[in-house]
Amino acid sequence: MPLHHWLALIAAWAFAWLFVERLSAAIRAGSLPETGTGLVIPVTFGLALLVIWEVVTRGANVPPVLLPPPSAIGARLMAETNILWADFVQTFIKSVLPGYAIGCLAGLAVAILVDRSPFLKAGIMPIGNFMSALPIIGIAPIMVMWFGFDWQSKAAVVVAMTFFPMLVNTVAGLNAASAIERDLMRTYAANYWQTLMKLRLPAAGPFIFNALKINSTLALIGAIVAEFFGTPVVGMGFRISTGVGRLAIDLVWAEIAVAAVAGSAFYGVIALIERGVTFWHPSVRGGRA
Amino acid sequence: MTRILPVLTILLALLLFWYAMAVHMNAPWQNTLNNRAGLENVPFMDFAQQAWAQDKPVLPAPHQVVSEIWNATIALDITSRRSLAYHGWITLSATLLGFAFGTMLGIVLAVAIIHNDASDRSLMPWIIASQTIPILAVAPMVVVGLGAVGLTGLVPKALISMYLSFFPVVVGMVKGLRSPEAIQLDLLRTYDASPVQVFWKLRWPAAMPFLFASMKVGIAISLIGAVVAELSNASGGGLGVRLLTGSYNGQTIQIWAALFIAAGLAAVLVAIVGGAEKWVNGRMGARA
Amino acid sequence: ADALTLQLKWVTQAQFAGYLVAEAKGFYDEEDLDITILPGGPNIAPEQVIAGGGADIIVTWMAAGMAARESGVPLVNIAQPFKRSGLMMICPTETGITTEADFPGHTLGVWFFGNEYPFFAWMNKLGLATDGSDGGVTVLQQSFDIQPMIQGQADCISVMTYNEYGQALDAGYGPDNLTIFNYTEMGNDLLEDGLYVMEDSLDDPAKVDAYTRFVRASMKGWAYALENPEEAAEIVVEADDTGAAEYDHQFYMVNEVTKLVDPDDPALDMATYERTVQALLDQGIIKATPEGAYTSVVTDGLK
Amino acid sequence: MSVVQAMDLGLTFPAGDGDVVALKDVNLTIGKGEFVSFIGPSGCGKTTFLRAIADLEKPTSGTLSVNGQTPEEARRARAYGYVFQAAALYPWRTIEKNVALPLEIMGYGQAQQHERVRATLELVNLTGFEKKYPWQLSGGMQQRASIARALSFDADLLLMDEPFGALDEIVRDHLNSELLKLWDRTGKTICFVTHSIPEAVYLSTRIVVMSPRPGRVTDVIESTLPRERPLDIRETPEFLEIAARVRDGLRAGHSYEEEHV
Amino acid sequence: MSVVQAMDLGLTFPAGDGDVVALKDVNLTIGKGEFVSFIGPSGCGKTTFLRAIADLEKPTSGTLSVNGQTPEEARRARAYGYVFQAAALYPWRTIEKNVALPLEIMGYGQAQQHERVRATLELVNLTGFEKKYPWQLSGGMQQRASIARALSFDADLLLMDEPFGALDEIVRDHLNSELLKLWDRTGKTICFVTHSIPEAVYLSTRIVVMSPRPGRVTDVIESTLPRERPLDIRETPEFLEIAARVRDGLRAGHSYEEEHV
Ligand SMILES: Nc1ncnc2c1ncn2[C@@H]1O[C@H](COP(=O)(O)OP(=O)(O)OP(=O)(O)O)[C@@H](O)[C@H]1O
Ligand SMILES: Nc1ncnc2c1ncn2[C@@H]1O[C@H](COP(=O)(O)OP(=O)(O)OP(=O)(O)O)[C@@H](O)[C@H]1O
Ligand SMILES: Cc1ncc(C[n+]2csc(CCO)c2C)c(N)n1
Ligand SMILES: [Mg+2]
Ligand SMILES: [Mg+2]
Repeated sequence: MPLHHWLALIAAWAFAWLFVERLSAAIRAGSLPETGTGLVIPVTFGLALLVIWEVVTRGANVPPVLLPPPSAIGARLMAETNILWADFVQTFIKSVLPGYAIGCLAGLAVAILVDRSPFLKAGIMPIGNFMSALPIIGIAPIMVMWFGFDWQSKAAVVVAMTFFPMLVNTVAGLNAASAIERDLMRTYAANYWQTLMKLRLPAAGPFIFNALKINSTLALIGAIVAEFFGTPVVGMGFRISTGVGRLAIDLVWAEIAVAAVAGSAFYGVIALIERGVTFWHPSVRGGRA
Repeated sequence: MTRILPVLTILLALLLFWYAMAVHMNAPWQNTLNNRAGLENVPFMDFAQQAWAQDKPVLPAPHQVVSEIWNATIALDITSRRSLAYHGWITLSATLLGFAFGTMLGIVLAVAIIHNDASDRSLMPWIIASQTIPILAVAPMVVVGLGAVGLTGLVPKALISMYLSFFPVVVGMVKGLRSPEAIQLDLLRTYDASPVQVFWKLRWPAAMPFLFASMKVGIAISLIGAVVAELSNASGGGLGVRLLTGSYNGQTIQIWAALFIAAGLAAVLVAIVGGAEKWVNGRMGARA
Repeated sequence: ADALTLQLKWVTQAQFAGYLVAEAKGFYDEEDLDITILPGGPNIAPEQVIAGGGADIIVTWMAAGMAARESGVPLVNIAQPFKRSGLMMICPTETGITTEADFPGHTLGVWFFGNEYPFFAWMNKLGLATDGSDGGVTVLQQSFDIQPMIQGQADCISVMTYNEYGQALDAGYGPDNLTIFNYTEMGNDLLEDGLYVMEDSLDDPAKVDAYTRFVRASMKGWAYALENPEEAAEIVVEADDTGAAEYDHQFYMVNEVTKLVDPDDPALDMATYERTVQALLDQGIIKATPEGAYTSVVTDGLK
Repeated sequence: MSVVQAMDLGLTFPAGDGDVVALKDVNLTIGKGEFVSFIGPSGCGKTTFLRAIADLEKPTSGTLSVNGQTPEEARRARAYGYVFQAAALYPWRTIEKNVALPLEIMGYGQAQQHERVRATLELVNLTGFEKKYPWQLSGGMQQRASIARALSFDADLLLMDEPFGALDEIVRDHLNSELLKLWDRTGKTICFVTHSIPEAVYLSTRIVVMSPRPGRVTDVIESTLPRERPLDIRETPEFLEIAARVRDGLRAGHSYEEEHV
Repeated sequence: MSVVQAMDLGLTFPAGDGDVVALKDVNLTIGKGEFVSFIGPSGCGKTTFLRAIADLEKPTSGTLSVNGQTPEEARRARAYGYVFQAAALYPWRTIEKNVALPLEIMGYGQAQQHERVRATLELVNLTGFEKKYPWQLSGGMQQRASIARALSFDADLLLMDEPFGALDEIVRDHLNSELLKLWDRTGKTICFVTHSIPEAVYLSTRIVVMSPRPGRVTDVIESTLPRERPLDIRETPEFLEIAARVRDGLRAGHSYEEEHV
């Protein structure tokens, strides 16, 4: 790689680092507002990454079929909006969202069920751990057998993937209420559901959101990977797998970029809801007691 | 006994359900076969037996899977390339290496994030974005790319495991390391404790429950990562490769056997993490 | 010895018997070559591997090779051991499909990942829409076995004569309950497993010499496999790291594959080449007639 | 009928490094409408005894009945209101919602919930803080909120564990007399843990003095004060005499006397 | 030199539904070796003031200096020991380890740690509970452990927020006189929040009376008692007179008077 490329690299990095440091110091000191500026920092960081990527791929002559420069990806992104949108609808709207909702709800429901009965807990948790570990890659072909090759089987894979993290976290969360908080409920002779709704579920909130956040990214990966195993000829996973075969690597990365943006937005929404719902937790209110 | 009984009950229920499903799902193909052979009005039990004995069933019966596992592990020399124990070991070593890397990376990132505003704001969104990259799409490129610089075998797989497993650890540890109450932090402030001291004396112990919950998810995902990585590189073996080749040849029984070994491995790993959690809890004076 | 790396298009199986036999029988050693054979898989694009420097020679289908060439990977065909295509489409008779005219409204299974070009070229020729519109066909990205047919997800599926068709036979299907569309017989065949290298490497006489010796030894391997199918099948099973290859199936495959290969003549047949290129152009898979996409320098060197 | 009856009650906490005998041979009968204070050195088992009555701790020996039932039956019948030594407010609920919690659980109507919350918050002088979250209140304010929560529903038995510990004298006096009025008006039975001798004497019909290791009842002092008690009764000789008796009882069971002074 | 000096100090907590003015125009100078008690109704800002001195809360107006430095510099110099209103013990540490925490942080040697932990635990009468975890102790025992923790290292300034709130009279008397002895022997400066008027009068050289909404200093009463104070000084007329002055000051700033009585 020629020298001026190295220099460009270092300059981009140093600039981004300084800028980000300054900015966050300013936010901390309160001289800049949190909202709005908060977004500038990750974007700056991301831009720095992109510049470095561009410089490295061009400078080191990385074959574009291995790793295309961001500029090529960007061009493809603009040129193929129709395809990208259709794939997004197929994968995100049809597979991810329903699968995520069902998987998370099922994990929550089973956690509560299991929590209710020590017998079930002793019986289901080991088996649940076992099932959860079935690599999705293995269940994807099976789900295609069972639910057909359209989005239903992908949603089923997403259900299977999101179920376990929700189960584990909720079970842990349901035990998070402190002894004295439970005692209080006992003094009211609160029944199981009252204790659940008014104490244990709220106390489990941080754990449940933990699972919701992890799942928001897992769901997308699951749906995309599942599309490698038999799909109609549309979908982000389909496009990625066939794109690699056709050496349309810039289209593949454009698709990945869409996935990253959609996934981050999904995560961001969940994180926002979390801040609203578990505002009381020390990790959200900055530990005020 | 009180721990075994519930498991057995649930297992029995599942088995019954499974056998029933096996008949149901293999029936169409069995009917085709029987029609071809000119068999008519096969009594139900005979039909069920046939459905549970197909060569390449849609859903293999439990005993078929069990006997395949038996044949492919106990009955074979462990060094044989047909042995699932051999392939299981390959996958396990990549899983463990990747999990160890991933947990460490996750903790390091979480520490950076909670101690430095700039890294919190700049790193976190990108860590999240990194997880939305479909790993199976990148895995072959990683394998190809690392292969070009001479890294092959265990390391590329472990890197992909790490890529998947560090995420739950970061998310959990950021939450956990931030979980101490204000008053607990204030106490250390009054001692003018250094950030390192605050970390080891307060944040780290307080984050333990979160760390273990994350590690349980992380190790299961780590195994998935190793399997996924194996799917991109048929050389070298591993459970993922068995899944793949099984699926080219329509060997559903082989697929299920490999799946169950993988799941069994994961369950054991999760159980080990759970055991470690109990032990640490005990050491930290948790209420019985 | 000269070290060369060969990237296969698919997992270790008898489809590549010639190379595996040549390695096992020491034919490469005799030519003073040190060959590393890398198995492929459903996510490995040989064109990408060679572009990244991970291989010197790849086995791939011409359609994929030409498409890659247009995408900036200057691949050149140096030899074409496979003379005929092994690609077929089979439809169980109960679907009611007996001729091409019956296709509209049905679901057809196709492998993608660079294997879809022959199918689309064929549909293009028939004038059938593949985008799901009325009067066209529905396309399914097919898994790598015959399950989509057995489970009725697709009405017709793609098979290779030497692999999936054997699985179908095993499952009790056969000419009497299948409608078979053979790409070669229909004249729709595009050239399959050829040997490709990067264009610039051909400027180096030493490389060309190594390629020549490689092809010579490989063809010896193919000839040996044709003569000794049992031993060839055993060699394939032995060469498979994953322990998945089964002797019976590989034996079947050796016999079928050798029908497609001409062990005596690895040279590219220009007529088939022209037809393949024309089909690719017609279908828009490539935009311009490729220049310098093949060379006879290696095969000429064998004579 | 007696409201609480303990016979030879014992409660031992198992611990790896030697069991802790929190209660031993406790015999005590509390009649309906009594106001009984428990006083004793820190760690003598006051909280444990209250928790046993509330069915939060299982006695390891002897018998204990509440309203003639087992503690568990009594708890299920919602026989008592409990004020814990720590406030134990739920951080995700506002003060108003925290106080409404038992009302929600016991199925009070919206209007009634609203009215009771308003009234009890006013009683503890927290009007204006309805919408705050617990961590926005001072320690004493949190404690008052937890008192309000226990008073919001009308249990016939009140178990109060140092409810006024974090309050200043004026508020304490105020709440003391409010509590006495409430008790007088409603005829509730009250078990009250305190560290303040004057408070115990001022409030109680009977004062139970306890002593630690093992936790046991060392003295029970009947108050001869009238039911009607203005605040300045605390300067009367009769009051001071009872207080002196309590102090003596306390001192007798106390380990400091020999060891340190 | 003054140890604490507050000038026009103000501290406001922002809140969605209207800011809370916790401190307003506080002017106070505390000299070296003084024992100053803070007393005032719940929510008047006592804790907030102590936290501001300790650099745990940032004043929003005015100036505050500690040992002539900013609060932050003083904190960094480990100028003070703080006893919080809640015990704040770490649940994963035994009592002994909790008390050793500041010593570990400040880098005391093993032997010294051991000796100091032993001595302070004995001072608060918790010998024998070294190996217990916090949840195995009663409320008062937890509070004593937290006092031991603050005394284990020798800070020249002690900030104590209702340290004896959950203790019975006897232990309280004992710890009061121990604290006085310590103060007399070492010449420490002590800021002490309490709700007990006798305690404030008995301990202090000066008593600061505060009143709420907004939190401000309404009265500062100098004690005329001698430095040497036996426990029975509390029955002297001089003592009772000071106590009465404090009570009046407290009552004056108190909202109950008008509203409820
Ligand atoms: N973190 C906070 N956020 C908002 N308001 C707060 C916060 N902390 C304290 N306050 C408010 O500040 C005022 C003073 O609180 P502070 O804790 O100093 O009172 P205090 O005098 O210590 O009372 P107490 O005797 O009950 O402990 C109170 O009205 C309280 O509601
Ligand atoms: N969960 C527990 N496990 C073990 N020991 C316990 C537990 N709870 C209380 N103890 C022990 O039981 C004894 C009595 O405790 P209890 O809380 O009843 O005291 P208390 O009289 O309420 O004291 P305080 O006035 O300090 O609140 C103490 O020695 C304490 O260490
Ligand atoms: C990714 C990929 N998918 C399908 C084929 C088509 N194909 C040609 S040979 C063969 C193996 C079975 O015979 C198959 C499936 C391929 N080459 N690569
Ligand atoms: Mg107690
Ligand atoms: Mg306070």
